[in-house]
Amino acid sequence: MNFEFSEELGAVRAQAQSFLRTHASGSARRSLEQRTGFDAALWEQVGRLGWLGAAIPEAFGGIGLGEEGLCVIAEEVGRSLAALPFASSAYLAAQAVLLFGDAGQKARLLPDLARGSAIGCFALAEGPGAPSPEAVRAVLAGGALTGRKAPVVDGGIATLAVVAVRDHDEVGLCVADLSTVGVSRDGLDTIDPSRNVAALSFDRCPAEWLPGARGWPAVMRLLDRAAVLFAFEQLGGAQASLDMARDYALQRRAFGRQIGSFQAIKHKLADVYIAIELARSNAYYGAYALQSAAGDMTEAASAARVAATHAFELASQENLQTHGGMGFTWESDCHLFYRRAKHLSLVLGAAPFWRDRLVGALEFRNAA
Amino acid sequence: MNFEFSEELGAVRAQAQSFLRTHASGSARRSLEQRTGFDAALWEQVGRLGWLGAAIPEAFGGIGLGEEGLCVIAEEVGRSLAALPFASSAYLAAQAVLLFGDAGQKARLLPDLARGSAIGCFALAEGPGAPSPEAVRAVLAGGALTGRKAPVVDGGIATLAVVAVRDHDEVGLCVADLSTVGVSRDGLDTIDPSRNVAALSFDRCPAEWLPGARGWPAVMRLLDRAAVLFAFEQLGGAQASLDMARDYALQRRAFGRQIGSFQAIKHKLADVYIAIELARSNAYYGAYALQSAAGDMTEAASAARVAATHAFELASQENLQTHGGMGFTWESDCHLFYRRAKHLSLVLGAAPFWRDRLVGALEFRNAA
Amino acid sequence: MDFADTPDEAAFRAEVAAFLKANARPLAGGSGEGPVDDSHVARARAWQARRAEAGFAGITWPRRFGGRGGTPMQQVIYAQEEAKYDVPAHVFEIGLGMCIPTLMAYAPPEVSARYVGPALRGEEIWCQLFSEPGAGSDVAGLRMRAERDCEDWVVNGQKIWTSGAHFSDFGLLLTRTDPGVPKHRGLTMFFLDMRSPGVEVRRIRQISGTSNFNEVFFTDVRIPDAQRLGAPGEGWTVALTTLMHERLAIGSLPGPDFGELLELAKTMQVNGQPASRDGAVRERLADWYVQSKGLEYTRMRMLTALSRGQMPGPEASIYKAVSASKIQEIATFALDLMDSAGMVSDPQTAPMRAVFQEALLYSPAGRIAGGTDEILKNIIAERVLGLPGDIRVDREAAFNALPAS
Amino acid sequence: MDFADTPDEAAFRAEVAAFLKANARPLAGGSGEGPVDDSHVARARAWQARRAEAGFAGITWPRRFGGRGGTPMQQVIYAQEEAKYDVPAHVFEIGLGMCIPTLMAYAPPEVSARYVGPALRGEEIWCQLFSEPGAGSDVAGLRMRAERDCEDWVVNGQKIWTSGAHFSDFGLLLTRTDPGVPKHRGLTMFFLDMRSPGVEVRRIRQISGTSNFNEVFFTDVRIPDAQRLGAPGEGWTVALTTLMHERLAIGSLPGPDFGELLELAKTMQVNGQPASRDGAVRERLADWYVQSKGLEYTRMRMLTALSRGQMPGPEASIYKAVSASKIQEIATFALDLMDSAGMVSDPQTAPMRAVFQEALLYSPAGRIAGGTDEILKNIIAERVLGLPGDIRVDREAAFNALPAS
Repeated sequence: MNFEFSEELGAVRAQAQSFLRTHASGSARRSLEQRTGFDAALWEQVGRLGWLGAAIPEAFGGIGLGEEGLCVIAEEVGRSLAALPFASSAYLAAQAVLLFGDAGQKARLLPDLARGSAIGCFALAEGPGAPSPEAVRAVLAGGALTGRKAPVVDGGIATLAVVAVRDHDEVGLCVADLSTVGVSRDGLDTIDPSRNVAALSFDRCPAEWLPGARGWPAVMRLLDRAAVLFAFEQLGGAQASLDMARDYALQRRAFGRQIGSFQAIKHKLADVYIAIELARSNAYYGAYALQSAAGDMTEAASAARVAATHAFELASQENLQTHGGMGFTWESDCHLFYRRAKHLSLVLGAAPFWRDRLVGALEFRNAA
Repeated sequence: MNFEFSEELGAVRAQAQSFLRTHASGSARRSLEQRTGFDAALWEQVGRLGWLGAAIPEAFGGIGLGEEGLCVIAEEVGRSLAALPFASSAYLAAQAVLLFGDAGQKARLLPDLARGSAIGCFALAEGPGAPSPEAVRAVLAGGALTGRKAPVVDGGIATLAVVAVRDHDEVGLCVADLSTVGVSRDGLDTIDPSRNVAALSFDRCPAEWLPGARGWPAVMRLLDRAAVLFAFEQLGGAQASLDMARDYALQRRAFGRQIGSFQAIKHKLADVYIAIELARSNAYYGAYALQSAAGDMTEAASAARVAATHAFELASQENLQTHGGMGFTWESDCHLFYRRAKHLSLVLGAAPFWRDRLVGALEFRNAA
Repeated sequence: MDFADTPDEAAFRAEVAAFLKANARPLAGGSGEGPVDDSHVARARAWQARRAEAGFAGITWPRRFGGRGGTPMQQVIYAQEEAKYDVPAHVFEIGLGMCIPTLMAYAPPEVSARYVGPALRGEEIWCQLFSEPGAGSDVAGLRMRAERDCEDWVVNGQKIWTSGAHFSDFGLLLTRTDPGVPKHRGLTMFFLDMRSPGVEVRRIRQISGTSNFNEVFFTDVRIPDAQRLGAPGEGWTVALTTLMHERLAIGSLPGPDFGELLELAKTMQVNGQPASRDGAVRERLADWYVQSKGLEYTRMRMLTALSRGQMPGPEASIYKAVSASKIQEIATFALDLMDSAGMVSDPQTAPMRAVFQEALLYSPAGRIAGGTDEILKNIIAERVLGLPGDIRVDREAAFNALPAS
Repeated sequence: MDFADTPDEAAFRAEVAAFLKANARPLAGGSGEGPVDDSHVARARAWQARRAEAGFAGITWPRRFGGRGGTPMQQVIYAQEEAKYDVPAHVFEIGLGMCIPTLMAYAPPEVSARYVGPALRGEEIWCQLFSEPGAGSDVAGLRMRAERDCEDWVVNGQKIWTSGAHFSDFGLLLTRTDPGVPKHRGLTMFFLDMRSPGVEVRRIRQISGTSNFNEVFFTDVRIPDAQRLGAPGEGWTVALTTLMHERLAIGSLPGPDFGELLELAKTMQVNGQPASRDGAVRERLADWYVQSKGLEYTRMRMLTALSRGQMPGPEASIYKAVSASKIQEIATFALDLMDSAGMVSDPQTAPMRAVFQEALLYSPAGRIAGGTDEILKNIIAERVLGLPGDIRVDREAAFNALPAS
């Protein structure tokens, strides 16, 4: 029984945690208040540390820590609230190229993504609604991409986009350079202004298929894998929220006692702890499935995603509530976690989508 | 603004409460332990008090208190846990005859139902599943009823049944004398053995249509009206459960204090109180709609039913939980409320059925 | 049962309706209340003057102070009717709802006579200064020091969560005058001119971006002893009068409800059909309908009691206890229905002009301001159900012997 | 990450598997445990003897007492493998899991030598007598009096919730020997022969109809002082040893789970289609799957820690905190899916042999026995998160000065 990250990855975690504690502190607040949606200086450092290439083989400029390595770093990024296009670039764009690109695309695109000189984003949604092939209306025909994608997280700062498109009845993924003519970007106001979100319009813009990603199942395969990585990022945020709430409950006094001595607070935080432990365990199984290519990837990913979404939303809400009046002031960090929790829960299919996907997989397995 | 029962009905309530406190105490436990499913002596007294005819006009042997009068008595019956076929006979069978019977049927059937010398039951279900016209397979053709109905609450002790039947494509209600040939009854074990439940089999048994009750909408009209009355019975049970929990929380000590001084218990019982108040207010509106023939009877009934089901289930569960170890012993009365809460929540369409019905009515109103 | 007025109530309602029809514009969508800027305050003052002139201000107050000497039910009827019109009313809620009633209860008649009229006519606005950074749910734990100096008191410290402090003329101020006795016994109540030297008001920015509250800093502010309300050390008793009036003002909170969610659900898709057909969506719609209607009908039951001459009590706590977290849950669920587009908060782009995104950000404050979820449940448990109070370790010790937070 | 054994673990597992294959029948559906009657107890004794003979009883106990001197991980591996076989194991859980370890920790070696062997070989069964009618969650509030009389102690009072008392040979008994000191300091632990004169055992009937527990009445029961464990007044410390072993034994509770609900949902109809297609049903299936898998994987994380030589702590409280109310919720929801037929509890008639109806009736006990929901959350808050204990008013006062419940 070895259901824990390796000692090597424990060291990676410790290094990431310590680096982010020093360098990412205040990153989300600066990004929020200055409306940059992005901490460019931190991004450069993160690129130099190799994190963006954690799951990219060394042959393509990565450091080859594997998917479990990326999970560990994702959790720390989530804990720190760093305002980075980390998920868009490392969990989605780079993974898409790695999974579905041909040799030329990998060699051309991955090294820049690994070092951070390229920033990837993932353009799937075209307005409200859960991911579905019918909702993909952008067209790639004859090497020209036309359509409007919104919202695209980090769409305003990315250099390349992996885009869900259709060619007649077939849906798949293509990759487009965002510096070419025909691309226009409009920033979108969102519930978490510490993160960049944009609408991307493509007007006969040059783009190329990722050859392995033709058909909706390939898109879903990418989503499943990314869901595990998002779950770790959410888990880190949830744990940080609980830690913050517990520290405040120990420090703050009312009625002559620490507020953490009231059962209303104690049981609230116990509920949060339980949600986080269930999420952590599901995320661990997701990491195992990701690394080992287990047969139940969809169940593993869906369960990790559903549990992590619940944990971070609950933890950030109740952290704010535990802080009382200070919790809803702009100056407190409570809202940074609260905003990020909802942002991350929406970014890749919300909880209802993943619950439905999970039960679908269980029905299929049960019937098979 | 006069959203409260009249003083006259306040007096009816006080009388009912005091009578039941004296005469119904232990009724449910005796019925449970002796497996009679029914307190025959109490039934006779209740008949003499006129309660069964509360909503029956004086012309048909009732006392003409109106629907609001029956609501008030229903709440007290619920509070007392009395083991009576009160709901089956007064909310369902008598109401069906009153609403849908012809003059001859009313004159023949209602006086006995009003004085309790007849006991009515309502036979709708034919196995698992929510009420629906498709689920009605029993046939009434040429005055002969054939089919099997289960579960039928009070089916083992009733003298007449109002039965949902079909004649080709048309579904409706008929009335059958249960003492005739062709009727067989099998007792069913249930989660609340203090109440009688049976399967009724009809084999070419004589029965007659209730002429006003042809078509599924008539059946649903009966259900809507009965739902309000059930809501009051559930409300009474919920309030009794909360009172019992509060009294125990004041009396029982642990760690040197009344357990009611722990926030875990205080907030639990506050949640129960809130559920009950929301249920009470929805039930009141149901009573108003019932009496005034308001246009939104379906919304009123569904909301009253959903709220009351939630309140009694929660109150009885948390009453048991508040009692700790004693709560799950046979000797404690906690389980009598817990069983009855689930029995009442299932007897006339469970909560999912009523939620769906409520939203359907809202959509219709919203679209109209 | 019915929802009809008594003949007296009906006559009063007709009188109110005639006044409003002649003096205000009916609401045309929206709350009718814009941001609370200077021009809003000026409009509010003008409207209050008009109300007072017509005899609809201070409806329940004694005639000798310029009130109408009416019933609480008349107050409710006026509010019901006024809510149909586009008038700026909230600016005076705290002053007229809480501060002036406290003044009338504790000030000498000649002092009340000086202040009640101007407040009633909208000439002077009042705010309430109780909470402090270290004293929120536990108001009696406040630290603001008032020390006697000849005929004045000298006040130093900080208040917080003071609604309307930046446009108020006077304030009701709770201070600690004796830290050497147990916490509830060392408090004293004053009122003061908010333009007194040493008073500094700063707006608090909330996460929703708005600023409904202020911090107020006191540096050597001098208050004449004549502006004391109640005896020194009796401030907690005086404050309870104020807080009792606060509780009566608690209602359900504004925000999106099942109706808005139903509207959204008809336009969103789940598995290729309208979300309103999805079982999980329908379950929530039903439960939120039941909650909302339950609160609405509970209010009618309380109004019935009021109409019969009874006073509503702590039961009113259930409004906020239910609706605050409901709004947060509805907002969260609605964003999930939109999926990734739910993050977009631009009213031009987001479904239904971003009501759900806005609610996500303002709803957390609803679970805290005016009594946290936890405090409301304690009130219900203790004051409605009669369960024991929490064990108190701070009742008997001298305030300055308690550990600071 | 992987779920593989270490080489040592794999070798031990193979050894266990070989023993079981040779000596027991594989499980063929059901839990394999019938009602605990005399014949069941006899079979359990026989199986325990066989295990002991093969060296698989007392796996973690010292060799000098007849144990194997193995690791906690070996204990877990044995339990995992044994769970695949139809063997009667539960009868010995309390005795071998809690009572004998306490005895080994506190009794003189010669006393342990007398009792450990027979317990290990299934010749003597032990039960634990701590809880009382007035001392459930608050075990230290027990009142059972033990008074010194020459070389004996004379015990009077009542215990309750004593699993297996009716077939036990010995019991571990916590008593109050000094009511004049604070509650935790006046307790003393003994063990006794359950056939001692004056001991009377009565079964408790639960609402589910079964009787898993007993009341035990003590009337002038004499216990030799030689059967005292620990010093007089030190009983609470001894009891903590026992209770620590109890916590390690807590697992998730048996009962219907998402799998059973999925099976049911495929056969029930909602709006003319299988209930498993309904959004509200799917939402619950998903959430319960996530909870169950979360607990299962949490156990794997704890086993990993155990395998690396760490001991699991109070975190294990989350199993019962989650699964007890989950079973009640699943049962309630499943009955609603059946609608009125959900009330029928006859296994011949009810869907899936009435597993859900049965669960409705036994699940409330799961939220109470072995630690209430509320106590488990207190444990998590205090012992995992490090939040302060509840305010205690009973710590320092003499026990007999506390109000009785």
